[in-house]
Amino acid sequence: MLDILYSIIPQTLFFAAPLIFTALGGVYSERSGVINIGLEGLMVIGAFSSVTFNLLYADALGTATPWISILVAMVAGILFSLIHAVATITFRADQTVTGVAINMLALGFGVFMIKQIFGKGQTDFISQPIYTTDVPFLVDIPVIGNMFFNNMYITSYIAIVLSFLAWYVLYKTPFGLRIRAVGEHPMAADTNGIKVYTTRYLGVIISGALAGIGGAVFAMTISQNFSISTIAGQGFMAIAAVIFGKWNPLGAMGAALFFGFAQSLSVVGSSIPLLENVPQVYLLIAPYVLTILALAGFIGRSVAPKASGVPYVKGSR
Amino acid sequence: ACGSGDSSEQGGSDSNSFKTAMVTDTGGIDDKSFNQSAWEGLTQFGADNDLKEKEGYDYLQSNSASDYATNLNRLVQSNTDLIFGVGFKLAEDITKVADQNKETHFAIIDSVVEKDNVASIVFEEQQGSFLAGVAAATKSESGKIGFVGGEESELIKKFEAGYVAGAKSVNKDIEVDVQYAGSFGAPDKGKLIASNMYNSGVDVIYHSAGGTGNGVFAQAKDLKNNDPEGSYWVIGVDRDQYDEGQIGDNNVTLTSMLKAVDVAVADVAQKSKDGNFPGGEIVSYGLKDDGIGIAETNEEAYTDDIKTAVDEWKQKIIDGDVTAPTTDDELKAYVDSL
Amino acid sequence: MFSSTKFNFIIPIISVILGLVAGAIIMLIFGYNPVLGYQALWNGVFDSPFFMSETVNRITPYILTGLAIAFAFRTGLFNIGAEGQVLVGWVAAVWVGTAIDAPAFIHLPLALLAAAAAGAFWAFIPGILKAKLGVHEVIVSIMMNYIALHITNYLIRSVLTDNQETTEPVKQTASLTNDFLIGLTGSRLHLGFIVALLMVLIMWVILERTKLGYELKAVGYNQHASNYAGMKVERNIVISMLISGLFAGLAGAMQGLGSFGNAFTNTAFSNLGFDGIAVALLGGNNPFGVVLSASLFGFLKVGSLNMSTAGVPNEIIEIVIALIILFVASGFIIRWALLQLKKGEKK
Amino acid sequence: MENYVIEMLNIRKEFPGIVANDNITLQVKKGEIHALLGENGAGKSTLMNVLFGLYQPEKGEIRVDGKKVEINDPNVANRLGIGMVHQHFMLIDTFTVAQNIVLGSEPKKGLKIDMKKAVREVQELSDRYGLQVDATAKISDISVGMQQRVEILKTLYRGANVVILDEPTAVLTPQEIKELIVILRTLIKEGKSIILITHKLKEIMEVCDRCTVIRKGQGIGTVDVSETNPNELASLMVGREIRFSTEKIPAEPKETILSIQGLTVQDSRHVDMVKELDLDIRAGEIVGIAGVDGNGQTELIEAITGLRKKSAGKVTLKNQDITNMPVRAITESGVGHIPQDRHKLGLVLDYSIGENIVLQTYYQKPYSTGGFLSFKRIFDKAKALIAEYDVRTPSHLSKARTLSGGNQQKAIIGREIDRNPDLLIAAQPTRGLDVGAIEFIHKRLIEQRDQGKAVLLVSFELDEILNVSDRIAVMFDGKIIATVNPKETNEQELGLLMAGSKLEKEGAQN
Ligand SMILES: Nc1ncnc2c1ncn2[C@@H]1O[C@H](COP(=O)(O)OP(=O)(O)OP(=O)(O)O)[C@@H](O)[C@H]1O
Ligand SMILES: Nc1ncnc2c1ncn2[C@@H]1O[C@H](COP(=O)(O)OP(=O)(O)OP(=O)(O)O)[C@@H](O)[C@H]1O
Ligand SMILES: [Mg+2]
Ligand SMILES: [Mg+2]
Repeated sequence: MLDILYSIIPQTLFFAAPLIFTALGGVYSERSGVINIGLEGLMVIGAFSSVTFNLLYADALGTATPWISILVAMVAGILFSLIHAVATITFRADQTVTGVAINMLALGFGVFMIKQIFGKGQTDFISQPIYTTDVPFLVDIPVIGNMFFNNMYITSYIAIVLSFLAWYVLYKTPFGLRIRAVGEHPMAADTNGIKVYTTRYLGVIISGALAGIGGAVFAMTISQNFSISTIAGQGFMAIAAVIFGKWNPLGAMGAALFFGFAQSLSVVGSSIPLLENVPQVYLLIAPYVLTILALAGFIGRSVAPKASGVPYVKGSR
Repeated sequence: ACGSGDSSEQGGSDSNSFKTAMVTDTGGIDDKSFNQSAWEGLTQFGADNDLKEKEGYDYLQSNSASDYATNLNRLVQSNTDLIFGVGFKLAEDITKVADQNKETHFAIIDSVVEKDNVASIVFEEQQGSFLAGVAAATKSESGKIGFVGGEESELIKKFEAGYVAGAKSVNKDIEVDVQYAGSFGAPDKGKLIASNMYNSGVDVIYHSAGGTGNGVFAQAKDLKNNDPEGSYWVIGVDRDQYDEGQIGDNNVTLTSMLKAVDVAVADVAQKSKDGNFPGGEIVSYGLKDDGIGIAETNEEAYTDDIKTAVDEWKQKIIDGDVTAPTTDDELKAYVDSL
Repeated sequence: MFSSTKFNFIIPIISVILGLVAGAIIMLIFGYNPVLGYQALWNGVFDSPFFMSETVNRITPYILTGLAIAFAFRTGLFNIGAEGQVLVGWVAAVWVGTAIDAPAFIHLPLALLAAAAAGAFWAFIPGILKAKLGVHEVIVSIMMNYIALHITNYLIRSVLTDNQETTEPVKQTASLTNDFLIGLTGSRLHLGFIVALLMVLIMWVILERTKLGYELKAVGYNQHASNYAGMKVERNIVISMLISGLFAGLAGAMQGLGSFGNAFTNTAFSNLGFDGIAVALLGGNNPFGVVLSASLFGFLKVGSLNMSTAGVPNEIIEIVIALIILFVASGFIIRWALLQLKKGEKK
Repeated sequence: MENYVIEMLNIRKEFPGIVANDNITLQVKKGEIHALLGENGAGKSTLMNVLFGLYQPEKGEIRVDGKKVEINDPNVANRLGIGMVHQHFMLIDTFTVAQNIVLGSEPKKGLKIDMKKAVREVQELSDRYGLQVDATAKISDISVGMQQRVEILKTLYRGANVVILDEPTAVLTPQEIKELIVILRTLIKEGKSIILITHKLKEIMEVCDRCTVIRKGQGIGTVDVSETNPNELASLMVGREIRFSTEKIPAEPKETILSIQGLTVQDSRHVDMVKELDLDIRAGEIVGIAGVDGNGQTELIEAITGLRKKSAGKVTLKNQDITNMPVRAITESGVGHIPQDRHKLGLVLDYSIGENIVLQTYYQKPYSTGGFLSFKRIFDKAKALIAEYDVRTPSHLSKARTLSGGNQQKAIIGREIDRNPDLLIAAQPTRGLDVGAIEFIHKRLIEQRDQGKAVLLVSFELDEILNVSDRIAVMFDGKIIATVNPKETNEQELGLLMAGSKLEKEGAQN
């Protein structure tokens, strides 16, 4: 039993990390009142830019490469998210439409650029991925050490720490209060002297940064290359995590961990003797069915920020 | 209408105007897999015959399943003499298009289409997989090896059955953990499965899972990075995946099951150009004709005892002493006979 | 001043032009010849009746997924699950198309009905969960997409075939293909487009002319007022999803009984459903708008296949499509710019 | 030269297709309460939004303390000491009082909001002006009156010198209005100036010093309140004579239409809001329910109309048991309902006004046959009602959202009355409307009574209750604690009853 936990927990964490980053971004964007269906595309950009950078500069930068690649992806995510921001906030474009366009644009752009840079439709493996490590000292704690500190990606810890940080910022700082205000009732925020547009821009930019990181983390730890199918649905799973987590950073983290756990369980499950003869298809759909059951059973109604999806036009009502 | 007009102009032209082309599946000609390999074959064929790209040999890329028929037809209409469909996914469309264009020659890779103007190119993957199993079982210290498949299908079953048979041939008691990811494009799932297998003591994993296999490599390399002395091996598929296994000075790719799509494509193209198009035939490539092979690139890992064992079984297969199984039933019969 | 209906036409047209211009600029930057590229794009469709028919075949499912999503949007729901509904509709149609013997006038409608029912059922689950428990339909639909992918693959491999990737072709009695059309165009042009256009009319009639449409839209706009007016809010949410799923299921039937005539396992999503979101929104969630935007989509997708003959990577078209959508969505700014221009003229 | 804090000179503000403010001038003296009066849609809110920096005027000049200023942002207004309490509250439901108030100028401790300090400051400010606000309460949990004080606190927290209140009393109960007036006086004492928008002439007479009247976007002039009377104000504003107390012949109640016995209803938090209530309404009478907001009036109406489940009791309409009928069946059995919240319940704002006219009947003949709608018949009906009820709208195809509240209300009333119900329930039917519109609506209600209908009127306006009702039931804590004859009572007595004190003369029903 413990053995199963020893393998499930680290797996859950590495699987969930990219989703956590991205979902946190989604929380910030939607909390500021901008729906971001484009998370998938922003992850694509993150994966594309980090892999490209890693391949081009690994020789020069050595083991620092993956970390700098993640930063590059963050910047790329920000730049790309600005398209979403300008269109939805300044040009009052429909947020869902723009998000869908971002997804198509990112994939087209990423693959196009890979062909320009490397002359082929998918890249080689990066030579400087992120590796797991044991956490010194903590790994020696009995039981717990093996579960939580053995062979772990630092990015998983960062994701979790960041979730708490994101929660703190959203609920304890002036900036967070303003983000939430703008997403609930932009006109009220406006009359309080808050710059609604700026705040929303920041919300979207944060989502770009974090989704970029999410895509990069996926690429640096899991796929280790980039192709048209590297990011295939993770962004949508992140959106699901945002809603599942009721637009709360910690909730989103919990939801992402739940997805990771369910996936890992379905893999472990197939080697548990009891489940050996269960048709494969049941295990494949198990994570998704579990999610629906969890939603129906315990989570129920989740209410989006009131003004999310609605462009703010100064002076209208 | 344009197409047919052209054809009457060019009709009856000399054999030098031979034109061949391929339609990729959704992978594209740089998928590091059989599309790429097929394109390399065509390019080789072009070089051998002094043909120019676009004029003598060409390809069309498909982005989705809906594109196959469109692309096949476009090539028909531009008077291509021999059209390759790369991958079993094109089988249905080739069947239909070949039916409507009896004058044009087609070749389908990895599937069988029974039409007089279609050559079916298949590979004896079970043979190569058998040898992969032999190598894995010889390499394994734990007595546990793994197989990761993309989606369960007849084709992938050939890999699995051959692999298990090969492994059991060497070590009758070896445990083979077989898992399917349900997708050829889910590296995260591949990594989960690999992580789980290595955790449970598996030390060699053979993958036949496309992009999902990337996750298997990622996991093996990660473990290797933390434990350079440990045994975490991957056996690649289709082409030599040595590069994918490189990590610092180590390499986790034990070997790869090679499928020489390029050889087959060049061969069929040449035959066709020379007027020996194997229409209506199933052209099978196996160990015998180097259509299937096993990589020996990782000299450090691929030790002599493995090489000896593999060569021994290879000979048995070529000689027909052993027949590698292709299905669960054949596998069962084979294992029982051991 | 432009009237607002004029804007509804002008903005998409300007957007398409802007998108193509942007695509040309990108081609120039990367050293491709945009004239040749777009020529190839055009020829890719209009070279021969064959490819024009191919394009129609391609447009057909886009219309239906576009309708599916537009219908949901119009009734206040976001059906991001069209993708899964297409898959189950596809397999259901092929199942009926292969497993049953019946005369065509029964077989074909039955197969279509099966697809519609399967799609509707797949949408029913997020619908009922939303109606009864308030669970957000987007998240359930996303999950249902994955479940559909795995289950249809399983059905094809283990139920419809004996471990094969592809099913038998559907029987001629259930096929949408038609010898006359094939003879006419030499292509696989099938009767699906008639089904799709019929659905366009049906959607328009439901939404604009029926009691049901009045209720569904009212519930989408304001559940409290609908309740006040004695409408059954929960039931209407479910009905909206059912109708939306029905359209998406039929899109699957177009593939299964028409373009492909069979079903096969899928490694990844077909993207018909996701593209349907763009089609719906580009078409202003209006059934007739959906026909136009689906046509644009089909045209660009088929034409782009030919662009590699001009040496241009066809990802460029993905970029162009995305940009067009962005421009249409940002219609406000185009409208504003046009008004400025008008004002300038007057002065 | 006079000492003005605020001067808005020759302001012009256009919206697409309409001039909302046309050359309006408003001058506010230091320390005065200045009323701004005008019909619905006259342009009052627009003018104030210009002053608060939400709209930019096309023409005109604004001076604060004699200095010309440019206010292009609420921030600028705040800095100039101008605060505004909007007609529709600008509060975030999910935030606490203190969070709402400090939002935008939060006290900080390190990176964190110093919530303790915020709460303390808000509490102090509240105490100083006697506002009695709980700084830690969540907005969604406090009453409308309390929310309004939060809005006032918000302006004070930002150091406002001039406070604009846009129709603050429309949403308040009489008690709350009294308290508000006390607060306004305190503010003046503290040296603030106030601009007050209201449709209630009585309030203007009571608290204001001067009054500026605008009509259809144009300034009509400014008068000293001490030198005018309600009648003059009303005719200035509307441009014609207005009659205040509605004339009506005595009621002739006939058979019982609605009978409620032992009704108990819970709210969404499962608290009993209506407790074993009994009430009968007869044909040809208007029963007014007086009571302070939150004493179960909303739940009572929702229960009668089927919008809310009843936990006990029986409701009969014309001797037919409608207790457990669904909404539609109740509607069809003869109940008309003018809901309290016209935006939430009464209208589908994104439907055209024409479509809204058939919200209750769209499924019936002749509008619907075999499931298909006849828009010709629907729009014919709509056009007829629009004309009959004087709904001012560019066309029956205009979205309901674009109509002013008064016109929205007229459309709803037309719709409900036109169905010819035996029982007409009118909840707060004149909230936020100008005197002209109020007069119109009162007439219609009485007309219904005269035609032999039973009318149930719920209102927080004692004036309205006293004027329109034939019988007044006072509701307190979920029960009818007294039934009085409007001719034999007065605001004083009603006020006491509404506060829960029992009537001296027993015999009033419980
Ligand atoms: N955002 C807007 N867009 C377009 N027109 C507007 C807008 N706001 C107000 N108007 C127009 O300006 C006119 C004045 O509106 P305003 O809200 O100032 O009236 P008001 O006097 O406050 O009415 P009420 O007593 O109902 O509050 C209205 O007739 C309306 O048509
Ligand atoms: N989005 C809009 N577009 C055009 N006109 C508008 C819009 N919103 C409001 N108006 C106009 O503003 C005027 C006043 O609106 P407002 O909402 O203040 O009405 P009201 O009578 O105060 O109603 P209530 O207080 O019940 O909401 C109306 O005449 C309406 O025509
Ligand atoms: Mg107003
Ligand atoms: Mg008003």
